[in-house]
Amino acid sequence: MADYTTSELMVSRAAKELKNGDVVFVGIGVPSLAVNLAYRMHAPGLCMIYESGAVGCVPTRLPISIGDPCLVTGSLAVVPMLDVFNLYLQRGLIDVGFLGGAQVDRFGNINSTVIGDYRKPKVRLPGSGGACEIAALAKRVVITIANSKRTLPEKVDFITSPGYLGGGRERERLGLRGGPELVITDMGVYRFDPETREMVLVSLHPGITVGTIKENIGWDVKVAPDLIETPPPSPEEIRIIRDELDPQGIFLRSKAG
Amino acid sequence: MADYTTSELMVSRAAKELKNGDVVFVGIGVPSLAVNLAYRMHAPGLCMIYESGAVGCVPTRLPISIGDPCLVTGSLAVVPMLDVFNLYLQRGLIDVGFLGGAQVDRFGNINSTVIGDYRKPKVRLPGSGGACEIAALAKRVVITIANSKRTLPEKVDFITSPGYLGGGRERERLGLRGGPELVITDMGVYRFDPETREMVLVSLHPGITVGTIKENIGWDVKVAPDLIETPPPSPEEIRIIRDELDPQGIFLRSKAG
Amino acid sequence: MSKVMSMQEAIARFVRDGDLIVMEGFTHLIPFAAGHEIIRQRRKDLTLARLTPDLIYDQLIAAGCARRMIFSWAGNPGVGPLHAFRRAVEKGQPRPLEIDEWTHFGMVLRFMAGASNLPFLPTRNYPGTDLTRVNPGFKKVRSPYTDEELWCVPALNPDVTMVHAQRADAEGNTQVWGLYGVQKEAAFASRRVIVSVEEVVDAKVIRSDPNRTIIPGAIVSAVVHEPFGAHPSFVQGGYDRDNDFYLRWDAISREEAGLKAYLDEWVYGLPDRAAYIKKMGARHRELLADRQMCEPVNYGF
Amino acid sequence: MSKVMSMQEAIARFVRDGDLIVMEGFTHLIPFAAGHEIIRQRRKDLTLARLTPDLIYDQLIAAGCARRMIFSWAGNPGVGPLHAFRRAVEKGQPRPLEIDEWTHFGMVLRFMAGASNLPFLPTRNYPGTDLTRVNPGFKKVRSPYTDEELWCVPALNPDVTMVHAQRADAEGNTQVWGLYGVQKEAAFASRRVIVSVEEVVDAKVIRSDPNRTIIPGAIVSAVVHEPFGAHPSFVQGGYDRDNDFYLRWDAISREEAGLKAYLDEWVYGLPDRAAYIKKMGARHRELLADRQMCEPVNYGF
Repeated sequence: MADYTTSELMVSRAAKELKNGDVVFVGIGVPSLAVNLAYRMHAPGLCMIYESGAVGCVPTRLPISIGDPCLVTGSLAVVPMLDVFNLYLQRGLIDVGFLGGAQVDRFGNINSTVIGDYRKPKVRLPGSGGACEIAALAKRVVITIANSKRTLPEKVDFITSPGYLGGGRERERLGLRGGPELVITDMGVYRFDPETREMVLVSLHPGITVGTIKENIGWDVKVAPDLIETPPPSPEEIRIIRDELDPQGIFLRSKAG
Repeated sequence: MADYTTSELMVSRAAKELKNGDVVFVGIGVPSLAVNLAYRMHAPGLCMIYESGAVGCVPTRLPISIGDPCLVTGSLAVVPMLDVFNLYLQRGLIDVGFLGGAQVDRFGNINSTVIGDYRKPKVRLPGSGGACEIAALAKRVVITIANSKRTLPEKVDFITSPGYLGGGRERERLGLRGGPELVITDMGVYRFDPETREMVLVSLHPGITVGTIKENIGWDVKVAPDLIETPPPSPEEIRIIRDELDPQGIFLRSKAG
Repeated sequence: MSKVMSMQEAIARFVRDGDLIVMEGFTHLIPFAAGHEIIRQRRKDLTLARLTPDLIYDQLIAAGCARRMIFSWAGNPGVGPLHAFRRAVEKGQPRPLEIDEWTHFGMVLRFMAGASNLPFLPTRNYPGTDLTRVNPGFKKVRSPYTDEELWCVPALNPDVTMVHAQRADAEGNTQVWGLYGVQKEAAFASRRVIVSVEEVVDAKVIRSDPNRTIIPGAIVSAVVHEPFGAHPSFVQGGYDRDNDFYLRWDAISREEAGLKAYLDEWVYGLPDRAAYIKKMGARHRELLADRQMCEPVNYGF
Repeated sequence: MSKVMSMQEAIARFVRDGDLIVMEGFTHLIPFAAGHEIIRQRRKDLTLARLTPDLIYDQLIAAGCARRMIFSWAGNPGVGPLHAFRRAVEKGQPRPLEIDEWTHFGMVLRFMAGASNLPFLPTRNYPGTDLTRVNPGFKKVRSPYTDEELWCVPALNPDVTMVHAQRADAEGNTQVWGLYGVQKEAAFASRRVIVSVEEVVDAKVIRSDPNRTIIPGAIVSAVVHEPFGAHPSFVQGGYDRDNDFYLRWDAISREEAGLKAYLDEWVYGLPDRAAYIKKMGARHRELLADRQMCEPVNYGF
């Protein structure tokens, strides 16, 4: 097996989704590492915004929470949360938002609220936070989640953050722009069919088969005709992740592939 | 004639209307002088706010405009205008607002928009600025204006800033709190009848008669049974106005009585 | 007029049983000292509002102070679930907790509507989410201009808001730098405001930089001098976030007994924050911030 | 990526005939240099939006650049009327001027709605005023919570907003202290933003005090280094308001001929702001501000 972990592969793949000049709403963990990797590799003009209000961050250590003081020191701006949501997100300035959750379904809807019934939950999850508005108002959304029947059911128990809802044009009909663009899991990468808005497998991580995917997803997922193998992280990417971004292995080393 | 001008009398009278602890929305000219006089005489806990966003000002020279830089230097806070209107005024934090205008009518409505028809004005005036919202949202409003048939008509040509509208309970019915409390002119002082909401003469400046008032107002104004003479400014008040507040006589010396 | 008093006095005077209280601070400046004093004074039937309940509300819930919670994200940031919150919601322990659930944007708008004395504010958010289905507080309004329907959230007007800040003068003119969160909006929305600060400064310090003032003394009820009052959260330029404590909270709070032991030792068992700092020992000094001063600006004319 | 360019280039590239433009700054930081360049480049059919048209729009109106004005207070502050504005409204000289009239609060909310991508914002203001009778842009909405009716104002989304500030970096991250006005809201509401500054600074100056940034580079089209670019208005910490000029404007502008002579001498007759400062001579130095520095704060962790 190559000298990189699955998490590093996910970080590398997510980084490639970011363009130079993108304004990116960053979360902690894989998203933060992906954005910082893209910034160092091919997107020096990328602008990081955290929902805590820090804009244009240059963290000198790995931020542990979205409100880490290292995001403030040396940043280009710190703004009230009212401005983050009104003037940046709702105004349409956010090109890419990263989201995760407990469940993502066939149409990219995300659940981070409850497993089971809302009033009598089997598991009470943290809730939306800023996820619902990122899903509704960012231009593009990139989702990262584990690949399993539990985490990728055909229909989520609760739509915290809207994807394409029931599919087709339903999202547009409700007046929402954008939508999920990419789902990156520990087994592969999915995009959304431009007509049906259904998740389609477009890339398999090295060593994973379509059969494995089908055993670990809650519906009979479609496979793109031009299915490829996910390109592995380059040595330079691995070096940056390990030496610069997460030298203590807080987010990534524990999940060695 | 006593050694004070009519303007100084007006400033002194307006200052007496302010209580210690009042949060006051200040304008330029007589209002600014009155507030600063009250601050030095009996209301050290008074808080001055200018619509430009300066809060708790300690001007070291006479401010020429409501956005004079001397209002910022050494102030307690400088806030965006959005906050001035939403968080201070609309929230109900402003105890007293000062207003003037080209016309004030029997029910305390103020016109600072046009003389004549709005579409074909005889005279185009500056317009509301912040006056409409101060009239609508401050707890108490103090009006200063010249006493003449032209400036005090029975009905204003245009209601820029609502007083008691048609009188009685009309203002409350529209959901507005507060309202004009006092009108200070160069001839006397008026309050509003608690039932009819009509302007009533309550105080005559020294040397002015009820007859003079009636010749210089646009309707048959009612006179309070306990009509008094406006108390003249004290020597200390005159000293503060002349030596500290307006040493160059920019606002007051030209109108010597 | 000085409003400086002890935390004990501020909570005794301004926080009542049954109040709707807010203790804001988005990861930054969370007023833990105020939270501990509320627990010590055994307030009950409180409604707790806050975007991220965080450890501070997990502790209040565990101590039995809360009846209801208004929130948008209930987790231990970067660590996992809030165990006391989950026990209350899933099992009704130590008592049932009603929940009133929004999103961050929704909470911010609710505070802003309250701070602006408006009944509601509109947003383009919320089409498609199930939150509007389970929470009848979300309502729609039709734009009188574009014939679109927009979701609205209602004003939130707390009885008391507590915030922690870097500095204030004795009248409560309060300055913050670093992350702003929603403290300003929550404070203006509130009937009473308690400010705790790292430093009570002379008014001339505040007046040297008036653009930094986020809360005016005019709306402040009490000023409490409470160094280290935000620990285990952080103060920009003061001390770092105690990430170890956030991690340890997972084990401390996993069972009711452990959490109770923590409260006995660190809250009920101590008279005030000064005793808490003393008990922390050397850890306190490890968290102190490095110096990285801003370029000063000229306010002259 | 540097966006630094001359005012001549910024106006040529980003301001077009027929645009809805905003030049904000409430008494403070009024972008006069940008206004003069628009006059020099003879833009026409502009809609001018601004709370207080002030001398800057009086000059644009006199120069025949404007077709329409959106405003809330049209006077020469502390002096008297704006004569060119009145001639245009009362007599149609040099051409008729449509007016779209609000109040300060209304204008601020219109910018905020535009900046938030909302069709409108509600307010408790406006019951009883005749403004809602003459301006059909005011509309009502019923609160879905309290059954009250509230007046609303519609979003305002300019084509270009021009602001002047103390400093920005080359990408347009812009910092202001002293009076904020509505520059932030107007800039976010706008399709394009031109920032002129007293000083273009290294990004590390901006980064030393991120809470002072009011406009992020992400929304800025052009950065113009334009010292004294706000004269005759003022820059906190830079130079005082030229009150003599505001007083003199009354005489200059009272008749069309005098105003034309002013424009010929001080606008058309000069290539740029550098020439304007040179022509001002010693007056320029008399206005420079004293030093009154703020206490710096610590951003370390």
